[in-house]
Amino acid sequence: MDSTGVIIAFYVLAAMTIGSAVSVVVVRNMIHAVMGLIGTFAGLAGLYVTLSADFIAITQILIYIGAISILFLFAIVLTPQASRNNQESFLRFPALVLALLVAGVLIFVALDNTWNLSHAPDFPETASTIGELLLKTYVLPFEIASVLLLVAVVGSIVLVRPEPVEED
Amino acid sequence: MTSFFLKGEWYDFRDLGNPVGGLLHDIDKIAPHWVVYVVASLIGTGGIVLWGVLSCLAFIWIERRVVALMQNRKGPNRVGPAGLLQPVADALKLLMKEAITPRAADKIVFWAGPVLIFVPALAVFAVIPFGPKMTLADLNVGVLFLIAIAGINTPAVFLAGWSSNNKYALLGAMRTIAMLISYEIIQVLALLGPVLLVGSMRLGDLVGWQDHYNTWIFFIQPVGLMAYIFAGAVETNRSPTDIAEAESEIVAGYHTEYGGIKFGFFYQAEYLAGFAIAAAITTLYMGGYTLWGAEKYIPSWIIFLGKLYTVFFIYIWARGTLPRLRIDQLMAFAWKFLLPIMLVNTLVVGGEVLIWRENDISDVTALTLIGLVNFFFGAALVIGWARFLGHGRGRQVGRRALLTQEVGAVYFGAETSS
Amino acid sequence: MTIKSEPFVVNVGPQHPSTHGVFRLRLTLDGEKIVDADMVMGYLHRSMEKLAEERTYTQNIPFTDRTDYLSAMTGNLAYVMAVEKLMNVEVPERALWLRTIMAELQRIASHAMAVGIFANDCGAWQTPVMHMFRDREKILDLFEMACGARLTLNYMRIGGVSKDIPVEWMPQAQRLLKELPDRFAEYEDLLLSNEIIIARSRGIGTLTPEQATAYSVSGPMLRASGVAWDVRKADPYGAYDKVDFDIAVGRNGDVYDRFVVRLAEMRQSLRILQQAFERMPAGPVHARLGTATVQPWGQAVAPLAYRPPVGEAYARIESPRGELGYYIVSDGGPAPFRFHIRSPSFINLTPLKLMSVGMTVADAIVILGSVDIVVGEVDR
Amino acid sequence: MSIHLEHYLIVGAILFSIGLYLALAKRNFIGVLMGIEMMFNAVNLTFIAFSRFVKSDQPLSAHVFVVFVITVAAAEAATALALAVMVYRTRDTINVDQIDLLKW
Repeated sequence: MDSTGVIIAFYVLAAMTIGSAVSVVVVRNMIHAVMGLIGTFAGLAGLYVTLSADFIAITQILIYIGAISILFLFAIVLTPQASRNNQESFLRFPALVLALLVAGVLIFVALDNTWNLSHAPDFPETASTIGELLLKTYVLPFEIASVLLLVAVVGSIVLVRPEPVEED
Repeated sequence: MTSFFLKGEWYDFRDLGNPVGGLLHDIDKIAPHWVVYVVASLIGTGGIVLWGVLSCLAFIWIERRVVALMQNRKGPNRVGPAGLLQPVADALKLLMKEAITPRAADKIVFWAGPVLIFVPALAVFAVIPFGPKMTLADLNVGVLFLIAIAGINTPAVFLAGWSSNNKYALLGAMRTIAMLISYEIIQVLALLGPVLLVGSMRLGDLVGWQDHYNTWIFFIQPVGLMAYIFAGAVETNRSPTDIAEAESEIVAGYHTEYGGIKFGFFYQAEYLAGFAIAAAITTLYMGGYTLWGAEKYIPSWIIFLGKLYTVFFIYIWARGTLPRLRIDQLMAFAWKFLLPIMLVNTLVVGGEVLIWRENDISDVTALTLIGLVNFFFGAALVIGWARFLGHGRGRQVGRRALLTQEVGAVYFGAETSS
Repeated sequence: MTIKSEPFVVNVGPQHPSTHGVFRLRLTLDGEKIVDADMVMGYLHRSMEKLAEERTYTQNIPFTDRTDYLSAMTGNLAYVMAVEKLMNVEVPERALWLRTIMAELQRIASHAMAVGIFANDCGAWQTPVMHMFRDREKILDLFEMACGARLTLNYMRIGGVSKDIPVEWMPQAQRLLKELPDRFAEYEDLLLSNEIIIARSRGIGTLTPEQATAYSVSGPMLRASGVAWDVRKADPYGAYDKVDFDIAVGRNGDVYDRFVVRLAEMRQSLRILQQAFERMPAGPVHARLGTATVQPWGQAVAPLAYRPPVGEAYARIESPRGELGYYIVSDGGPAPFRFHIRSPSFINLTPLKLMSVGMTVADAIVILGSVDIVVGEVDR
Repeated sequence: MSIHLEHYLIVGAILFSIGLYLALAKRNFIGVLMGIEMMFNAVNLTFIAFSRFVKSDQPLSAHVFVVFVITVAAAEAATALALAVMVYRTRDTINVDQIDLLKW
């Protein structure tokens, strides 16, 4: 993690991630907020690449940018005008204080702790190991996750489906 | 490859990676190491951009001429010899036109649309192996990268359509998203077949596998290839699935409001996406830059581009031939027809690979058997499932009009046998 | 519980690739489904009916070219037939046959256009329409030989036709007649059993015979709904009572049937042409009316002002789009007192809402294409 | 100068607190959901950073965990946004401080 390229990439990507995240907070238009969210996701994908987590990075792009942001866009368009602004509620100041506190605590913990660091090189390739882990060690959570996805699919369809027209 | 007489010297232009490698080697002697990285990425990106732009210009001309021939017309023939400079003239016209932004449009998003759509179209080529040494970034998750990058299109299209504040654009954007999301699943499943066979997601490995066994996955995965070609047509908005920009229905879909160079971006991104699909088909299904040993004599990138353009030509051909489907028919085709077939296909390929690996079968026998089984099973599956859904032979035959001499008679609902 | 959303209104037209002119269709959508369709006409209104009351009977003939500009021959024919009825003119035999030939050629040209544009509306990007244009161009060449114009023909005259066909006309027409059956077979092969066209057009925009007659629909649309009604058979004019042909009828009244009926009618027109070419007699092509003189080179120079007796007349013909009628009232002066066109495009368009509600946007375009309107005739 | 675990942890912490602020302070239900997604992402980043830097016999377990988190996040987003659309249909608003039927 010492090469100049990685350092530059980290700072650019971190700035992009945090900047986009801040823009999600401040912009007034929900669609712009989603654009900020997409920027955050993309920056995180880049950060994953610097951490040599290529599979996760690609999955991040595929799931978050390709699918979840679309869900957000759809939800915004399906709930017209009435609530398309991105205002804060009266909880703005307590939330700000709490968020700052949490950030402070987390950063303090991160800096103060001595981590049990390893000096292993970058992972040469992650996809096959992840696959093996998923289907050997973590096969039960894997199956549960697939059931969860099925439930989510069925649930969302049931929720949003228009009521069947009653026959007279 | 390098075992032939030139042995990969810098003047060996059968692989453009050789001269670039020689250049980088020389730079490495005189400059710090990071300069090599920068130069290498600049050469790679610049080469891809240059190739993309030139190919687009060429194929704008080829598409117009070829479709004109299919339609008893001459096509562009005024600018330059045989109209060859017509794309250049078009590009100049687009550049010089005023880039209008509608007053009711969301300015920022409206400007972001063309850029967002152009980036993934170009980024796909980073993982495509144009030759043995001609890959910008041979990721070990290359296949996934193809799909993920194509997925960025979806929000870009939506933002472009929504920000135009135009009803046709919004309809087009909604249609595009419904299509893209449905067919992304088909794409993933279609690409899973080759990945299962080869056991790697690195595109270089896929090409190497096909070279090693002297076969194309084309012959082993016919169903997957068909599904992928169709899904590719959907993704690049080409006939018969150009629903998103159906010009007879919703004018130009999500880029109705875009003019000038912004429209040019969409236009070029569409071509690049088409090339990307063709490149993916070439690499995954048609042996990439190899041609059963001929790559020793012919430059590998010429083989690759030849295959790519041949595949792309299929899309042009379809555009000149086929009418357009309706959006619900296209959706039904994805979810009711292609999805079950592709799921079964994946299962079958997985089983075959398992049997091949577990048992002591010679490669030739195994691949021949797998190919035959997949071909016949796939054909049976497609026909059987179509019958099951009620689209078998005989259901969709053309009817002719009844002929009668009797004035005033009513033949509504008459027998269809004639 | 319904989705609370403002109605999504899409204007198809007045400037739109698929409205075939300046015609506006306001579609109220729920997603892609049409819940309401509203036709807004009049963008091409040129007040022809009123203008015609200021012109003499002869000067009105060019107006009739410009109502249905894709089928000018039939427009001319219906008008001059109305005036002839008013004036009680006996038209020479050869002129009747010539009128029949020209009307049938025009029908092939117009139907070729309709079928091609319909395939274009289905999304076949220009290819069928370009192939159809090939045949249409040859027919227009024939028209050019006969009367010097290709689109606004102005060929019919009160009492006959403007001039006889030149000697080279007949061989060229015979050649075309030999070519066309193969072409039609090709179109039928390519289009009739094309899976996508079938999927796009079967069961779309269905009109039952009851609905069709209630809306006074005529022409291929009525025949597609299963009603064997054709003015050429029911009320023969020209030489149609002397030729043998069939009425093409559809079974389901959907978009596909309209398309099939048009293809079949093109073949029937060929039959009529074949018989007409064999049986057309020689003779004058223009009746001797009042001061009308026939020049030595065969052109009839009509007097500038006929003054038909006081009365009214209605003449109807089967134009490619349906029953085209001209209603003319004369007060004995040089110009009509009242001039009215029963234009099939306009009347066939009226059930558009009935056909398209409940369908999708893509279907609405296909349905509109299957009606085969000419906006010049809708708005007049 | 080099990049260490702490750098990533700080980015994760900032991202997490921005997400927390969004989830707590936004009036719009969809904005709240965006905050939740952002917190998921911050956690993911932290996991991946630990898996890269911290000693462990199977560092890629973190990646597997992240895959599960992404799965759950996708399921959660789909269901929650369906709920948002549903709430909008019944209540004509998706402002979280107006959806207060259960408040006494």
